[in-house]
Amino acid sequence: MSKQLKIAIILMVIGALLTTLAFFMAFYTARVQGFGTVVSDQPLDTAFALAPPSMQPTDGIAYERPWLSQKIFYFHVPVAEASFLIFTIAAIFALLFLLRKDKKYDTRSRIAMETAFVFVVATMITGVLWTRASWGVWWDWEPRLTTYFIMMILMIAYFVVRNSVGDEERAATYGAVFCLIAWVDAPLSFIITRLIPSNHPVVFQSGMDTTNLIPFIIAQIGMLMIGYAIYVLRVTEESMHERIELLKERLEA
Amino acid sequence: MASTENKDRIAEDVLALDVAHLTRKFGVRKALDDVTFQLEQHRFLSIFGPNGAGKTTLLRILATLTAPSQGSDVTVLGFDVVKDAFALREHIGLISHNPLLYPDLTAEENLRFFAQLYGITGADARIDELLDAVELTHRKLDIVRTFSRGMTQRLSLARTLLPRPELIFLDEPYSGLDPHASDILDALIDGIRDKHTFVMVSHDLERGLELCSHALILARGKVVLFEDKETLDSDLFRATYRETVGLGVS
Amino acid sequence: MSEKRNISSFDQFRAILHKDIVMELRTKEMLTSMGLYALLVLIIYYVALSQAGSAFEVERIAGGLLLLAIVFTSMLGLNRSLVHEKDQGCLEALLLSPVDRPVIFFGKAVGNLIFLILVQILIVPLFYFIFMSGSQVQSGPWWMLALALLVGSIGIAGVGTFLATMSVNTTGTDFILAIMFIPLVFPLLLVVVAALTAVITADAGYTQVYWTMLAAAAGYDVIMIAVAFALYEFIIGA
Amino acid sequence: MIDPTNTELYDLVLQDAPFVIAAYGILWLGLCAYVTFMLTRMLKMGKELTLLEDAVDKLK
Repeated sequence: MSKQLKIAIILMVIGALLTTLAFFMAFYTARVQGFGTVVSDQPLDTAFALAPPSMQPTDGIAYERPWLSQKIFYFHVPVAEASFLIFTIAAIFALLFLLRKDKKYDTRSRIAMETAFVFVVATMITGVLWTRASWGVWWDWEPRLTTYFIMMILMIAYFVVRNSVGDEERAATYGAVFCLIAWVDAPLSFIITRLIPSNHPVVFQSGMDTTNLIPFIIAQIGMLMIGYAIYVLRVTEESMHERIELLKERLEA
Repeated sequence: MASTENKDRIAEDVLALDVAHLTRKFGVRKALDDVTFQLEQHRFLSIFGPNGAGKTTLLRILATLTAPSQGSDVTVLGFDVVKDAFALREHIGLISHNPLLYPDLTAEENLRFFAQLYGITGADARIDELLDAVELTHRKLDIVRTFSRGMTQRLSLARTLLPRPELIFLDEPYSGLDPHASDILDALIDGIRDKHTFVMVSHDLERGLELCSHALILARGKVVLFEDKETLDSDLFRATYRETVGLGVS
Repeated sequence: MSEKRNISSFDQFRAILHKDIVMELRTKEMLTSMGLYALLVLIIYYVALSQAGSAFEVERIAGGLLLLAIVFTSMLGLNRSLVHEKDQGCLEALLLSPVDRPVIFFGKAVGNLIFLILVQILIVPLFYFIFMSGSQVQSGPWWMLALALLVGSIGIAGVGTFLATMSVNTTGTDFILAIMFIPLVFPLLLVVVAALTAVITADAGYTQVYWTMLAAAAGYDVIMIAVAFALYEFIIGA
Repeated sequence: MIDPTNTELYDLVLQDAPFVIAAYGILWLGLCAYVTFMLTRMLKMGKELTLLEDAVDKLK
C-alpha cells in the first residue's frame, strides 16, 4: 500500500470524526443567536421568516422559525463549498490536459469531477430537506437552487458525453472542453445570491457568532479531508485498473 | 506548367519527409513508438502493417490532422508539422477511401468551394483543366450524388490536385473501387508521379509494392523495415510482411 | 499559366457559408424538417392549452412557448448541419486546407443562424394567429420582439454549433446534443423569455425590464461565443 | 452543557427534527456506501492484479 493511500485512509477517518464532532457541537455548544433571533425593529433578513406570534418569548426579540432546521447548515454548507472547490480543481486539471495532452491530467480531472458529483448530490439531498423544513416546500426555483441544479445536470452531461465517445483521447478532449464550459456555472451559482435578492441565506454576510463559526469550520475541514481521501482512493483504483489492462495486453501478445 | 504562384515553391533539395523520434502516446499506450525515417522528394512511399499498427495515425500526423506527442521532431517539405501546420497545408493533399466531396453539390461547385478555401484566383480555368484531365467535363454540372464510385474517386483526385500540392497522401485509395476504376486511378497517379511525392497506406500488398519506390513496414507502432525498392530483397520483404501482418502473400 | 494565391479568412468564411446555403436550397432538407417540426410543436401547444379556459391569460406564457418551439426546432437543424460535414469525410478535407479553425466555426454558426431566422419568419406569425389573435393586450412594438428573438437566436446558433461539433462524433447524436445544449443555454432562455414577455404584456415600465434582460442575453452571447472561439480548435481536431 | 438559550428554544419547536436527522443520516450513509463500494471494488481488483502478475511471471 502506497504512502499516499495510507494518508488518505487516515484523513478519511479523521474527517469522519471531525464532521461527527461538528454535528454534536452544532446542537450542544452553538448558539442560535445571530441565526436564530433578530431584533424586531431591525429590517428582517428574508432568509429567516419569523416564528408564529404565539411562540415569541419576549418583546423586542423574535425567534426565527427555522432555527432547528438551521442545524443542517453545519453539514450542508461544508459539503456545498467542498463541491465548488473540487469542481474548480477538476476544471484546472481539464485546462492542464488541453495544454499538455497528458493522460494523467485527464484521469485526475475525471476523478475530481466524480468526487465533486458525489458532493453535489449530497448537497442537493441535504438542501432539499432543509428547504422542506424551513420554507415548507421541497423545491423552490430561486436563483441559487436553480443554478446549482443546472450545475448538477451539467455534471451528469459530462459523464454521458464521455461515455458516448468511442475513442479514448477524443473522449478526454471533449470531457475537458465540456468541463471548462460547465465550470462557468460554479462561480455563477456561488455569487448569485449576492447579486439577485433571493430566499437563500447568504453565509458570512451578516456575520456569525464564534460558537457557530467553530463547528462550521471543523465540519468544513472534515469534509475537505473526506473529499481528498475519496479522490486519492479513486486515483489509486484507476491506476490499478490501468495496470490490469496493461498486464492483460501483455498476456495476449 | 510554368507557375508564378505566390505560394512558396519547395526547393528541390528539401527532404519530403524528415521524421525523427516520432512518438504518439496516450497514457501508457503508444500508437507510434520512436519512428525515424527520411524520404526525398518525388518518391513514392508505401506504408504496410497489420491493423492497429499505427499506419493511419502516422499518415494523420504527417498531414497535420493529429499532433505528435512531445519530443517528436517531424518535418514535412521543410515545415514543422506542429509549428508550421498552417503553411504546410498549402502543399499537401489527401486522397482517402472517403471521397471528401459534398454529395449535394455539383462537380464544379465542389471544386470551386475548395479553390476558394485555398484562395486560388482564376479558378475557372484550373477547374476546367482538371475536369478534362479526369475525363469528367461532361458531368461538370451534375451533382456528385449521381456519380458512380469510380467517377467520385476521379473527382476526388481532381479536388486533391486543385491547389497543386507537392505531397499527396493516399489513405487506402483502392478500397471500394472496382478493378477498372483502380486502373484509372493508377494511370492518373502514374502520370504525375515525377513531379509529386506520394505517401500511401494500403492493405493491397501487390499494388503497393508495384507503385512504390520505398517501402515501410510498421508493427506495434515501430518501424520494422524501411528500404529503397532498388535494394529491397523481395523474399526478405515478403517474409517480414508475412510475419508482421500474419496474412499469406501469394 | 499563372495563378496567384490570396488566402483570406473572410473569403473562406464566405465560401463555407455560400456552400451551406447552396446545399440547403438544393435539398431543402433542414428547412422543411425544421418548419414541419415547429408546426407540430404548435399543434401540441394547442392540445396542452385546450382545457385552459377563457380566463386564462395567454400573454403571460406566450414568450416562453414561442422560445421553447424555437429551441426544439433549432436542435434538429444543428445536428443535421454537422452531419453533412461528417458524412463523406468532408470535415477532413476542410481541416486539411489552410483554414483557421474558428473560420469553420463562424461559417457553420452563421449558416445555422440564417436557417433559424428563416424558420422563425414562418412560425412567429403563425404562432400569433393561432394563439394571440384574440388577445386584448396592447403589446410593445414588433421590432423589440424581433430584436429579442435575434439576440436569443445568436446564442442558440453559437452554442449549438459548438456543441453539435462534439455530439456529431458520439453515439446517440441527438440525445447528446440535447443534454449538453439545454443546461448550457438555460440562462439565455431565462432572460430572453423575460424580455419577450415584457414586450408582449407591455406592463408599465416594461422597456426598462426589456433592455436589462436584453443586455444580459447579449452578455451571454458574447461570453459564450468567445469561449467557443477559444476552444473550437480543440474539439474539431480531436 | 447545553447553552441556556437553546434549551428554551428546543421546547418550542421540534417539528424540524426529522428533516435534520434525515439530512445528516442520508449524507452520512451515502458517503459510507460510496466508500465501501469503492473499497470492495479495489479489493477485487487487487486479487485480479496478483492473478495476472503470476500469469506474467509464469510466461517468463
